[in-house]
Amino acid sequence: MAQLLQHLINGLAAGTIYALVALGYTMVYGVLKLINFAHGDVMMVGVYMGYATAFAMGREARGSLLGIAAVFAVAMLGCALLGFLIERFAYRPLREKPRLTALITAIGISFALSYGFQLDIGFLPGASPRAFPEIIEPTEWLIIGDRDVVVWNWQVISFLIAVGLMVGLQYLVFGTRFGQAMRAVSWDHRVAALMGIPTDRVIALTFMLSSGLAAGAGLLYAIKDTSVSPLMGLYVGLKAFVAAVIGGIGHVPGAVIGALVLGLVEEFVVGYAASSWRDAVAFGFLILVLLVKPGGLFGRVAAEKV
Amino acid sequence: MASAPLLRADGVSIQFGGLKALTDFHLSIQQGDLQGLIGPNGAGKSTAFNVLTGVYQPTQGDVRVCDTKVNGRKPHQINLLGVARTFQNIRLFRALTALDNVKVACRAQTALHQFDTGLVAKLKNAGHNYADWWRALLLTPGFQREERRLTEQAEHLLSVMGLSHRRDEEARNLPYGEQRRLEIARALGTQPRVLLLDEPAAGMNTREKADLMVLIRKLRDDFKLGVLVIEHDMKLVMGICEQITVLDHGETIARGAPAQVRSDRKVIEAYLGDSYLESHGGAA
Amino acid sequence: EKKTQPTPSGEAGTQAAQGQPAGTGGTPANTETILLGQVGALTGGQATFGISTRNGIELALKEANAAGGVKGKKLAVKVYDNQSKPEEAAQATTRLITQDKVVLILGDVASSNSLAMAEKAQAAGVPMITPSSTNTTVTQKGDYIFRVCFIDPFQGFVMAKFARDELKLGKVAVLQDNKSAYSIDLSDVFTRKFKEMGGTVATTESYSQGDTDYRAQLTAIKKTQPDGIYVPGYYSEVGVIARQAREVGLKVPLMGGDGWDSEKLFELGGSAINGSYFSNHYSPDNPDARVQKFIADYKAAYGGVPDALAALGYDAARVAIEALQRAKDLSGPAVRDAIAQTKDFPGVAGTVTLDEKRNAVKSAVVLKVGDGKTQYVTTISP
Amino acid sequence: MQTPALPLPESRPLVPPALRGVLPVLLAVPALLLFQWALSGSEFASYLLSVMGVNIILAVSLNIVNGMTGQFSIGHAGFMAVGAYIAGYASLQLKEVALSFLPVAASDQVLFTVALLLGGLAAAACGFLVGLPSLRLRGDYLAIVTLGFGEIIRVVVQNTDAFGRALGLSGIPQYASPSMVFFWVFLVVLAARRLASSSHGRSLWSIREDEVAAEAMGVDTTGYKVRAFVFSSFFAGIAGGLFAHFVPIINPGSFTFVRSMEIVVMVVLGGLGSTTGAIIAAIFLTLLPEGMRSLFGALGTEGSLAQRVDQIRMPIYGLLLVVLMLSRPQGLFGTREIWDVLPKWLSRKRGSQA
Amino acid sequence: MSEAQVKTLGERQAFAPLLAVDGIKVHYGAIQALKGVSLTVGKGEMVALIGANGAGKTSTLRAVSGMLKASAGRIQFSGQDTTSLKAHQLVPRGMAHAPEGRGIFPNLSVLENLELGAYLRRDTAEIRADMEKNFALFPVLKERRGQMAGTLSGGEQQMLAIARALLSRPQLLLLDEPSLGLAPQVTETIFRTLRDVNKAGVSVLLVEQNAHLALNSAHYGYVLETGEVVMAGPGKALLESAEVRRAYLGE
Ligand SMILES: Nc1ncnc2c1ncn2[C@@H]1O[C@H](COP(=O)(O)OP(=O)(O)OP(=O)(O)O)[C@@H](O)[C@H]1O
Ligand SMILES: Nc1ncnc2c1ncn2[C@@H]1O[C@H](COP(=O)(O)OP(=O)(O)OP(=O)(O)O)[C@@H](O)[C@H]1O
Ligand SMILES: [Mg+2]
Ligand SMILES: [Mg+2]
Repeated sequence: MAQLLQHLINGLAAGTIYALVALGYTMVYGVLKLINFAHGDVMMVGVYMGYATAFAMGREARGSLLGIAAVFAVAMLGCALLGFLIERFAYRPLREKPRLTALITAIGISFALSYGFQLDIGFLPGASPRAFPEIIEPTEWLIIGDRDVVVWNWQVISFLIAVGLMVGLQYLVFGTRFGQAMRAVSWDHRVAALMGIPTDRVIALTFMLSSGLAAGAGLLYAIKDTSVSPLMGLYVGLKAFVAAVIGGIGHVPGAVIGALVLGLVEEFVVGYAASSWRDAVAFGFLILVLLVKPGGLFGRVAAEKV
Repeated sequence: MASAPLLRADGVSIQFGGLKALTDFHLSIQQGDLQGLIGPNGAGKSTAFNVLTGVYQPTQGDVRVCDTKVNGRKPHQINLLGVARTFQNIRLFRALTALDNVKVACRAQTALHQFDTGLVAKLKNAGHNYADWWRALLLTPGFQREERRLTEQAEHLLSVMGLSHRRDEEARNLPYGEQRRLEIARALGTQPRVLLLDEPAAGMNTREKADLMVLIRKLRDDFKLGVLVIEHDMKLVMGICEQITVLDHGETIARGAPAQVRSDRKVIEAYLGDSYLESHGGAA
Repeated sequence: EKKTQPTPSGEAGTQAAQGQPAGTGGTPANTETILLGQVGALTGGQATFGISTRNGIELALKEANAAGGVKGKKLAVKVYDNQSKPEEAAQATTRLITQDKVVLILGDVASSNSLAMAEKAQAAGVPMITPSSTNTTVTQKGDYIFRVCFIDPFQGFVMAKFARDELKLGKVAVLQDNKSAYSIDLSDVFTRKFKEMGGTVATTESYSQGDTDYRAQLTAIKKTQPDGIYVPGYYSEVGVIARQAREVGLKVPLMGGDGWDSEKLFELGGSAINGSYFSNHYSPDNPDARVQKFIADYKAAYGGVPDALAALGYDAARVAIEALQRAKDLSGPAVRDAIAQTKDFPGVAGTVTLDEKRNAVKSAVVLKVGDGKTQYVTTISP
Repeated sequence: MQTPALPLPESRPLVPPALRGVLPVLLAVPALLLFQWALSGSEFASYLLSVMGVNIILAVSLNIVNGMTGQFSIGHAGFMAVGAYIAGYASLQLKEVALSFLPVAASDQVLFTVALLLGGLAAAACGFLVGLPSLRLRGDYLAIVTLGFGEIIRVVVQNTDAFGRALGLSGIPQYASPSMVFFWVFLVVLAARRLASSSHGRSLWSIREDEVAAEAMGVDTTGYKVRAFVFSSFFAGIAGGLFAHFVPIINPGSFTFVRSMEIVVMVVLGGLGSTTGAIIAAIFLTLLPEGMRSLFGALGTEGSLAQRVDQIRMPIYGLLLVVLMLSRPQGLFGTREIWDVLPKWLSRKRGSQA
Repeated sequence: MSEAQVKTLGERQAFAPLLAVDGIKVHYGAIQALKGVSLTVGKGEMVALIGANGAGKTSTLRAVSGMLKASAGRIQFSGQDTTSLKAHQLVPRGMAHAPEGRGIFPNLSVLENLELGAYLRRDTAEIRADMEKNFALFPVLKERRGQMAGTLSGGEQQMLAIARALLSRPQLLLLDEPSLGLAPQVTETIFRTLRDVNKAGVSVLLVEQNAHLALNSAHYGYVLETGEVVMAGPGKALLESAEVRRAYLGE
């Protein structure tokens, strides 16, 4: 029983991180219909930015609210800028071109970032993983029995942040003018411009938001799993992408719920079945979901009137 | 030759959510018919086409092609039975040449006319389909002959529609009116017995419309078709159709010869408007 | 007739690259330098190991060149990346052999890649030494393939023995890296030996290289209440595993193999890794002057204590250099014969004597992790 | 405006119809033998050419699904893996077998071909399975299914002892000579071209252009999509089988999702739907990393930068993809083939020179 | 390439200038769609643009509204040079464009589509009033408020597009074939509405196939042929000209 509970908590914690990354995927997909394959790598860069900040600050960064805020701020703003640049130079010129071309530049950016960060030249970090500084001192938030079930402070924090962000984003998309503009751009950016919507700015902002979010997610992830590596974006990115699809890509709460479900499925496969089959089960589950609901759990396949 | 009608709808209804797009719709088309389907915007005309061609499944009622019930059939199967259509918003294969657009349609006729749902039949059909690919890959003499025949057939259709000079032009680069005509050529490529035209004159100017009227009649005669036209241009509809069905809110509110329909009170109220009567009332 | 390419048999005909003006192709191998080749993972999941190895080799070459080189010539090494993929390894090896015309090749860490290289090297009759591929099959590829480290079965055995005899553990759990043949091998051998010695293995869980969340596996392991956990993976994952093991409340010792050896282990594992044991090729504690000098030089050049992969890279390169010096010329067979005769070579990671299967017969050390460094515990001989 | 060429009256064809089907093959075989002879003795070129050949097969076959049919598959490496492992495993099992009525070399090649076909058929069967969901799934969702399939294959291989788990399969007899690889390259290109110019190809194009309209014109869209998947994965399987027979060891790491993406890149870079484009992109992207190696080789072997050049290749490769895509967004030839495009280029060049 | 000779019929009614298009050229890749089109629209004027398929009517509207970049020529709108402005910069200056193909957002509801029409406006109360006015004009839209716009019938979509354009309270309304696919009654409604809107002071630049209807309503008209203006004149005058009758009215 205790075990079950612990698995549940672990699964939710893992799912939370997927959720935060998946939100970024979903937002960008929402406006551009672009699977931003570089998203995971942008997240990775964000984590390194946070890492560098934490190091530059030394002991200051540990545990103090100011330190944490500084680390997050630098990483998220830095990533927002990175996202802006990527969008400006790698995606925007291809806006009127076939959709797949932007996918290729996304792959190119992904390669450049993930391989670039493996270099050990100059300020680049090198291939080997690094321990992420404990900017949030891990403490037990809840202990049941003889440490049969442990809930950590950062698990609670991440979960709350994820839920908060989800609610916030949902509000942003459906409750604000910017969200209205986003949705209009997502259907047809040419016509959106005719409504007076500055489409380029909306798209750039969406990218910045999504990239900043990725950095935040990445930091929580690094705090949770205590390490950073240049390839981290690839793995998390792929899983988060799957999560977004399970939920119905483009759908904000769907991304979160899809991610939590994925986290739980993986956790239970490992905990109660064969850990070596985890990825196969995760993808099998994905395929199953899509066969039953072709648009993901919450997504709708756009109706086409003939 | 009082055989079964080529295409028949029997009490067909369809709903989208709460919206009754089509209610108890009846229709019957024989060879040589030239019928019109009119009604206000949103009356369910295109929906009727979609039900007849299998794009939508009726919630009630049957659709029959030459007495074969085709409910639950996919559009391509219904097409193979001899029902072809055009679309309200032109849906050509935009990056293909005019000739290829028509050839795609011609091709479909050489596939097997297999509709049995039994496993054996399905396997046989699948086997045939894969074998057909082999013929293409091996470029068998029979296949080459067939391709030549397709080309000739398609070229013939292009010339019938006056599009020969556009043979190798990509469909998206054709002017609008020619795109409309290409769509008809393509539909003819499937060697239909019934042709459904959804607003063929939309976006054409008055002169082009006049040409189109002549053309539709000619097609009906030359290809021995039954034709059903949706059109908002009353001059066209009243000018060529022998029988007209009027839909409003999914219901059939009138049916009959043009003169009859034109003076029908309900039709005037729902569709034509009084001013139509004023301006066109006198003109036949 | 003479071909410019080495003949596949490698037996006859292949005179040394020395003196033989190489065909028309304009070969980079001039008479001033002797060119060695290295293929390793410099990018991708295993990059960090390839880079350590590269550093070790580079250091050995620098030393040798400072000491006057070999046969009056300078040594140089060409390093190619295999992106941790065997087909890339094979391609790079072929390039080294046929384009760069290297006299000898130093192999990769990951056994799959070394196997791919071995196949090509053997076929071309170019000797190859793998510094750290511990999979048994690598040297079975032929008589041109050598290694300067012990093999997986031995390492698995060492830890099983240590766990039974010294730590007196009865029930252990195993957590292996399913993407790594090395990890699976060690895990298999350990499990077998440990059972033979009367212990029980409660459960075997697995993860994939690159994962960072192992809580599910560890929670499952915790259920079985083991006395210890064998984690034959790479330090890049083990450090994090240790932390999470403590987090889920597993306090028993962790054990592992040479893949653990890196300074980064302490950084990644923090205090959680303290009290764990792993088998290794060498101990930095070793007071031997040669070892200490190597460590000092390495620190000076690259910063940080060299890990086992760097040490083995260094040893492999030195074994190669020493063999080149002894070889009567630089032809493939001559160099091979010279390498095969390596005996009691004093490497930093133990004394190297190559047996008739071209494997190094070496003893292993067991190290204990504590407070940012390792302590020598014991040596176990085959 | 070019005046559209009128169809020439059917004069007596140069080649009798019965011969047209096989003629290219008859011509190709001696050419390949010549090629083989020319290559003998240059190991590296042979290896590189084999890799290139496999990439061409992969790109051209993926182009059938992604380019011609307009579906979006990103799990091609999965099919390749199926072919590689099945063919490799079969060859390992057949290693000791010799067909006594044939000379040894011929017997080996026959058995090799059998193994290859087994691999191709197994991959085709998987293609059938993956193609089925295309009944319900569109666009990106279908893409995810193919991606998931590729990953599942990898996990299955990684957990199967007979396939060598993480270490992979080694010791597979190295039967695949460059000429053999290029024989298959030739076959896949021929097949793709003939498909493209046949009515089946047109049906595939029509699905890509407008599925609803294609269906209304009597094209069995689901059937065609499934067949495109089967066809394409068969050749991916063959590519995998060939790969397994010249790469000394195959392991799961060679068939990851990144590999699939690399193939997609070739197809898009070549121009979706363009077979010649896919070929040229495959050649270019295979040679690019080696070219950089040669370029950087000029730096010599001294100094720490020279030591690191091989690491710099991959980030540069990534950036180059971006630059290439930005400079030719339609891909190399758009949806056309080289012979449609080249004459125009040339004439424009000549025009600008004049 | 010389500017074509424009045949001008009759006197133009005087309006204060609002839009002046001067010799614009537009290319789609290698295809030149406009070869130097010049036209003007006055404040409160309704101008019709007719021409055969592919003549360049749509391209003209797109260039004016900033959807396309003209490769040459100048566009002036309410006294400002707007040649290089983007579409979204023209909306706040009082231009609204109901594009060819309607350009509704298929997966947004009818109401959301309409709200987007008023995207730049902040006067909530006024918007609501305008919305009601539109609903009175097109009662179907009110009925279908919550429906996904993509599932509306063709005619309903056209009404939505016009209503949406009106909601930005434009000075100049660009309409591309508003009668396309509409029932005769609705076409009349729309043209009546257009005349009302125009009377209320909104200038209209109208592209139509239905030359009869368009020229009847418009103060002034231009005839476009293969990317060039070939004829211009007051609507009624054009309608009476033999060339127009022959080419566009099929008489
Ligand atoms: N897929 C669908 N989902 C929901 N509603 C639909 C769908 N297709 C059609 N409708 C509704 O059904 C009604 C009939 O539409 P239909 O397209 O048949 O009209 P129509 O008679 O062709 O009109 P028009 O002349 O304007 O083209 C419309 O109100 C439309 O909104
Ligand atoms: N996106 C495009 N790409 C290439 N050519 C185009 C494009 N849009 C229009 N054209 C071409 O530009 C020319 C003018 O087209 P435009 O759409 O402006 O004509 P139009 O007068 O609006 O015709 P219609 O009555 O058919 O709407 C035509 O030759 C057309 O083929
Ligand atoms: Mg309709
Ligand atoms: Mg137009």
